[in-house]
Amino acid sequence: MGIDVRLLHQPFNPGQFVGPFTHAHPGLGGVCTFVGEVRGGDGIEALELSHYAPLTLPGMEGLARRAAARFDLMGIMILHRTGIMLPGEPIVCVSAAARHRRAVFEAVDFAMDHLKSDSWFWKREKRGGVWAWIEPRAEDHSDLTRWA
Amino acid sequence: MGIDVRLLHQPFNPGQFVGPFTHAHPGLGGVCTFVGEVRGGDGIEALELSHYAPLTLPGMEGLARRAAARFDLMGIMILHRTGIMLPGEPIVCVSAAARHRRAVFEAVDFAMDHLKSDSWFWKREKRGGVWAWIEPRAEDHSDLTRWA
Amino acid sequence: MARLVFLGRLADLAGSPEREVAPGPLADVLAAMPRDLAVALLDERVRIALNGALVTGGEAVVLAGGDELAFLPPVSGG
Amino acid sequence: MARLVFLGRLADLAGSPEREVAPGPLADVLAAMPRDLAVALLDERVRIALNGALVTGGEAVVLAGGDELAFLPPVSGG
Repeated sequence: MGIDVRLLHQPFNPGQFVGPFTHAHPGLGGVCTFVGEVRGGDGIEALELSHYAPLTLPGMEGLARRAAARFDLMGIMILHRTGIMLPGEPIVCVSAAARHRRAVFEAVDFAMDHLKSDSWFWKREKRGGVWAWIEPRAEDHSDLTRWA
Repeated sequence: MGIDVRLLHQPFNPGQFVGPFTHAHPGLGGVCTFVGEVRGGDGIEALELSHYAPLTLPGMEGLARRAAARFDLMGIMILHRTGIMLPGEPIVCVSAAARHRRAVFEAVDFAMDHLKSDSWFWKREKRGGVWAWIEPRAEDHSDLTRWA
Repeated sequence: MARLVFLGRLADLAGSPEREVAPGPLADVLAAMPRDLAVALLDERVRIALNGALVTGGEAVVLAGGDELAFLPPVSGG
Repeated sequence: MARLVFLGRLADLAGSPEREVAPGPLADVLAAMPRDLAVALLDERVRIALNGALVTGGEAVVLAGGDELAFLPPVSGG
């Protein structure tokens, strides 16, 4: 089982990580990858994600291990940006590899639901030159009940 | 709405298609990509997919349009190999882009279930130097009832 | 001439993926073939496409010059 | 000295993401702060981590030299 979890502090190209991740798991049947980007529109000029290193990375590693065990994966990769990002930049990239395809869809969906609602990140958005903190969304919490 | 559907007759690198597909949809929130590869193990030496051009490509295009409409996508890409493939080579790559992540997971899952069971491909496997045709699997058909 | 196209295992059975035949009723074309191939082509699970369009009751097709008739066994999927 | 770390909106309220303080009971440290900041830090939704481990009943913490105490408001997620 390969677990690869990273916090990235600079813009990244998901393909540069997904290719090697895929090749690291010979014998796989399928790989599912989700890439989330900073959405444009709504006047958003920038997004900033802060983290607390002693908790954020161990939290992501624990999530990766839970997903790997629950969905019988060959490997899982979770990459997450921190810092200031512009619309169109990738924020998050999750890839799962397994012999069968149902497992990889579910594992990535599971990891994204937990990353979005249950990980140690604080987010603020800049609109019209003004930064504002983002509150947790009720929708994120209801997403988690899908996996209870 | 961008629909990009191709039959590929040579080995391909999914990343070379997914990058441009992603960049073609500014404003997206997320991209989900599934890549299926020829599974190794079980003594498989090669896999051959035949198609019937007048039906296979139009069938894939119809599937892409149905998925795009059903899941409110910004874009969908379906790439499918034909010909002889070796273990580890990509067979299929499906990417969907949308403003929200739930839609992209469901669209790619939907497209894969239909490609696996309801598309105009005939498949045979080579083991110990002998080719054998693959019959439709009951599991593929039960997958389709998820979307009925 | 018209052309028959055999997909999947039917190509093995026919010995090649396609075959040129004289135009005329499909029944006559099949009658001139080995019996095991004709039986396989008329299997109820084999679908038939005439010039790229699926047809039902394919046995009644009359092939014209330049027609392409494809025999499609159950797909094994992508 | 000990260090306090303020995450999210608490960093704005505190005027900086971290602050050096003299060791001692957290209650004393908070008592020396502006009242609105102290109230925000003790909000029941704010979690507290001492040297990277979440603690409950953080108000009773006594800071030793070199300790890092982080105040974690509700996360907004990834």
